[in-house]
Amino acid sequence: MFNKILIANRGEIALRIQRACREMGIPTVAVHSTADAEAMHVRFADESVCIGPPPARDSYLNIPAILAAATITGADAIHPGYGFLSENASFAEMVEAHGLTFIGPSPAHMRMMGDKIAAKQSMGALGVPLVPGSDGEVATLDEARKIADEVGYPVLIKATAGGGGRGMKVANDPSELEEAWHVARTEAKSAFGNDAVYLEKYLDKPRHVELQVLADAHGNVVHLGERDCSMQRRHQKVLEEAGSPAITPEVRDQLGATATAALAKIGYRNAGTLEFLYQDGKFAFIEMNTRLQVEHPITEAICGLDLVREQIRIAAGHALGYTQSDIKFRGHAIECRINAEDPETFLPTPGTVEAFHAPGGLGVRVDSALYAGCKVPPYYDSLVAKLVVYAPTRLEAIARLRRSLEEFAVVGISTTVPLHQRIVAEPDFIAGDYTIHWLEKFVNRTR
Amino acid sequence: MFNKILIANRGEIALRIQRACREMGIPTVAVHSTADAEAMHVRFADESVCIGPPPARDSYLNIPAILAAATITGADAIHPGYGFLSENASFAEMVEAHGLTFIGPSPAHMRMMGDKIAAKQSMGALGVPLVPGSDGEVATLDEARKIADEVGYPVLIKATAGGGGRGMKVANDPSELEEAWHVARTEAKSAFGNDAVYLEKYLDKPRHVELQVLADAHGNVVHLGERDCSMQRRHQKVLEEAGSPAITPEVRDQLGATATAALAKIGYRNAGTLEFLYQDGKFAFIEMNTRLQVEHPITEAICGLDLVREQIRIAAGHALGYTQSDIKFRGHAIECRINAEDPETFLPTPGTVEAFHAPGGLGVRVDSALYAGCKVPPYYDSLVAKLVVYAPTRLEAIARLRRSLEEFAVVGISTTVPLHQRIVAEPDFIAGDYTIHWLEKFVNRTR
Amino acid sequence: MSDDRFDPECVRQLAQILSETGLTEIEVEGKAGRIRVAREHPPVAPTTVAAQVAAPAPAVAPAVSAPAPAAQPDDAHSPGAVLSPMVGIAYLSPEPGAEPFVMVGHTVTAGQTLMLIEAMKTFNQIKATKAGTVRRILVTTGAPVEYGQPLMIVE
Amino acid sequence: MSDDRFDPECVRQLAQILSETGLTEIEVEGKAGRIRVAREHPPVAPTTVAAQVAAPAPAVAPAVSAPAPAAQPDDAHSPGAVLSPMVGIAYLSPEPGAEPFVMVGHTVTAGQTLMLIEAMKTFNQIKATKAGTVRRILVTTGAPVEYGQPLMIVE
Repeated sequence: MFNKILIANRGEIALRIQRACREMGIPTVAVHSTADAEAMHVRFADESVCIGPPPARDSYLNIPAILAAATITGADAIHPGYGFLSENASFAEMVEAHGLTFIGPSPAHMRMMGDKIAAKQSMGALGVPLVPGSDGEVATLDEARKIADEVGYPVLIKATAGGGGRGMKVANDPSELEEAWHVARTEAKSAFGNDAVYLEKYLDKPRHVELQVLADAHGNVVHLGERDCSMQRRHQKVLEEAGSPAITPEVRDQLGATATAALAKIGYRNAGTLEFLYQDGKFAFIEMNTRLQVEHPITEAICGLDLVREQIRIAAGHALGYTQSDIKFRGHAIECRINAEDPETFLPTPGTVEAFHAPGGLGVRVDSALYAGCKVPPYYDSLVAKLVVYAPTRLEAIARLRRSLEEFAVVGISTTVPLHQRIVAEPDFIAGDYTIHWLEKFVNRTR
Repeated sequence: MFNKILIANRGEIALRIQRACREMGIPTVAVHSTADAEAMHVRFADESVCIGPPPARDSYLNIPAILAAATITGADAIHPGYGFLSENASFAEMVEAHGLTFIGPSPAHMRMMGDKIAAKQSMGALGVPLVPGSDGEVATLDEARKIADEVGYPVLIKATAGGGGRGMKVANDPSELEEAWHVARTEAKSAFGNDAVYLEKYLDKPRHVELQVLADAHGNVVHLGERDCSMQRRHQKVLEEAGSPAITPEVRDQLGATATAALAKIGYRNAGTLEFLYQDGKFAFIEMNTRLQVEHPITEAICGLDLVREQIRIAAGHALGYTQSDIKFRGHAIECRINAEDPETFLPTPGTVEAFHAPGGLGVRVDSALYAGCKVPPYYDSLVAKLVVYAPTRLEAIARLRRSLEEFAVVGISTTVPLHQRIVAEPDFIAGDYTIHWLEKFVNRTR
Repeated sequence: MSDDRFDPECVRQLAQILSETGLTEIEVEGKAGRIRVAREHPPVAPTTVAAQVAAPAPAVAPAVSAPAPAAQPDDAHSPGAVLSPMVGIAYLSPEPGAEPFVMVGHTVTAGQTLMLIEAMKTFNQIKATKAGTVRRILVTTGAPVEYGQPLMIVE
Repeated sequence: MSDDRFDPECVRQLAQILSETGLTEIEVEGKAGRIRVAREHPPVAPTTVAAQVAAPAPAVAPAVSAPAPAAQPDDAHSPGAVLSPMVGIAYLSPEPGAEPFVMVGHTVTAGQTLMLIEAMKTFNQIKATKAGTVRRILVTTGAPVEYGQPLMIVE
């Protein structure tokens, strides 16, 4: 096992990793910018090193400073958390080049999954479901018609060189295909100088469902069930559930079997998450995150594992010690991301926290680096707390969430607690009936 | 279900019950003394009624005031919590006479178990194991010898009229019996004017092991496993574990079967706890508590039930809805009672809490009515917080407990957090090797 | 006796106000004499801290409400306040439709019944502890009252 | 432009210092002119509250420690402090056994090398930004240093 772990992160996730290390008896090194000198993750660490000025590029993204901090403190492993350098394959390589262990996947796998198109091709080739459509460019309208009939309407004509929504047209039925075809090609030509297009099924009301996996260095791979992260605003997850209100155990088992087989085949190691769109009973792989995720606590709640401890054990070369059949899912968990943002305008609200009181009692977990008197600096992510509730059933979890949100007190800065209070009161949410578009519409409607 | 529940208690347990009610959608009425006008349980309640001045006899024990408060607020049920009126059968009768529901057992059962000698006789007759010994008075030394040989040495000769340790002598082997017999009788005669004595096996190194039961009004009884409360000082529990480090699943099942059969036979209803001494593989019933207990959260952690919710459901006439075979025990839970006491002298430390920060993260539950700025009044019990940790194994739970105690911050008053930190570092505790005498010796040794 | 000497409670209250307001000096003159309290620097007071950190609770518990009708927060501290000695239901008249025991402006003598409070089906007489004039009546017939709640101001 | 007008940042900084130090008046005169800030009463300041409510953390995290050798907390704010621009290992001499670059009492010129800091196997020269006298040397050869840590006082 490691002698000392440097945690290359800040905020609640640095604290989360410290807690796991402390419970495992491993000393930790905190790194921090000058803005975070008084931060909780610094106060709780066994040792701390200031690595630079407030801007992240000069501190939390400053690879030389982080490696030097590991050297001067004698750390032998680095946990990157999420965000910052956690998906930076070059960083992982440099960590290993310095004779330290990177607590995460191999740089090769990070690189593979970092290229979103290559990731899709690799996973598709391994039997992971993708959005149905053409294999590459569609040359003629006739070919487009044929494929559209196969995958079913609505379909999307997309510029192969495209991005940002341009060169992209929906055809809701066969009568709209010809016009969509021409418009997409014309837009593609003018926007990208290339009129090549491809075709895929258009998912108009998908859920975001992701699968947590763990793999050790000995070829064992398990999945820990899915999380439903459809409650999003501007592609930022706001509230997550495990399991998904839309997934049955059979569907979970099937997806899990496909995904774990694929990852075993490529020799993936450590924690990872496969993200899918899910609509009409079908999954379509979007991307894989090769790191711990913000919402990992809801998975911990339903499967009883400590994911950070598992990451550290795997990185130290230990075998998982359990198989898929040992993983049992019990109850339901929901996480609210509490951000230092105005709950109406979503503008960040950095400042000094005058008072902080977290909810308590049965089935409530709070991960937060806030404390009364602390400062929320303006330089970093606005996530300041995660409220996670667990209960035997989804409806009990919602009731628990509602009362916990009422107990949550942050004085001095605005947070998104009121937004969550509004969400949990909505009949659509209570019914579990929401897609990735729901929250955006709700926010616009109720603003 | 009830329309409104009055909670006849204060502090963390009032908050605990409020949380359950809130999650069930039932409004609550808080009652409070003038000393608790700013207390958390008052601030969180839907309604509150001041019922008297600070002394408990004039407020939290003031039956007319509590009943009047229920009347003026329209509450239809009263939850007594623990302590105060929770084991007062007359109070329960008056509650029922007012047409309200008492959330607890029938007054008859409260009365039966309130008489400790009658309780032992009743439970013994129903097959619950008692301390082996004579059935009532032992008339002659010869008879005493015969019974002592049967139950095995050491034995205790006790005055039937006795109490407070007087008229009580231990005989470690047959050679000591005659003297113990004479001394006990002489002491009994002089202390109580009655030299009648009885004999029972002396338990010199027992553990305190108690069994949680739930029974509905339809004849269904289940047990929720045991708690080990051997970590005591002056008969006050300090730290509790579920399950007991000394109990195997087979032993638990056997005790549970005996106890649930006995309670079914007498028609017991609602939550209850049978307390036993446990030594050399044998249980001896001490008493039954006919109420919710302070340490109920560790049982909730290992069996996944919300005990207060169950109490309310049972009181409302609902059937349990599960049988013994549905109850599964998973993992290990430990509770630390955090008191407003000096951790060395155990003198109470009422005062103003300047800052309060509860530990968080995976597997940590805090039940506390403290908040920054609150006052701990000098009139009531010194328990101010319960720290409960849960983990898959006992050793992981201890590691989690240790790191959670490090995170626990109460500024302004002394608490027993440092005492718990010393206990959890002790090899005997880590090995699970302690009896009801351990803590007293530890405190004296390390003071 | 209390007239001959300074009132320590008054001095403590003034000191408290000094701390709360950040003033450096307060001087009060009245029938009982003159009191002046001063402090060189306004204290970096625990009271201030307490007030600030106590802030979460109001935010947390918006639903707090006593079942009683609105009385001014100051009424309980008014020297003429008659406080309820119990929890119950207030009655201003001896029976429905009858004249009230007292009305605003009435002069009352010590021991005179001011109202009834019903608790546990018993009617308890609330009596004036000293003579005076009824300045305000703070509850209505049928209103629930809690312990310590101001019922009337008699001065 | 900034020379012709008052500098709002300066004023803010002075106000902050006033709050922190509890002074009632500060007057500063320099090339850019004169600034005087005053406050009648020392503030019952948010900074004070923060300091008090931040109290749990020291209680919670007794193990906090930088890997650096003891420097006075004030050194970083000393006007002559040379602060480390990076994390690394300090070297006071160009090579083992050699004379140190500077010693206490030496006069240095702007641009003169004061010490080396090794980071990522590269030796980085730390140079004086202005002329002066070496008053104190706060690190030793081989000592780990963090970003912003005071290395020397040159005045």
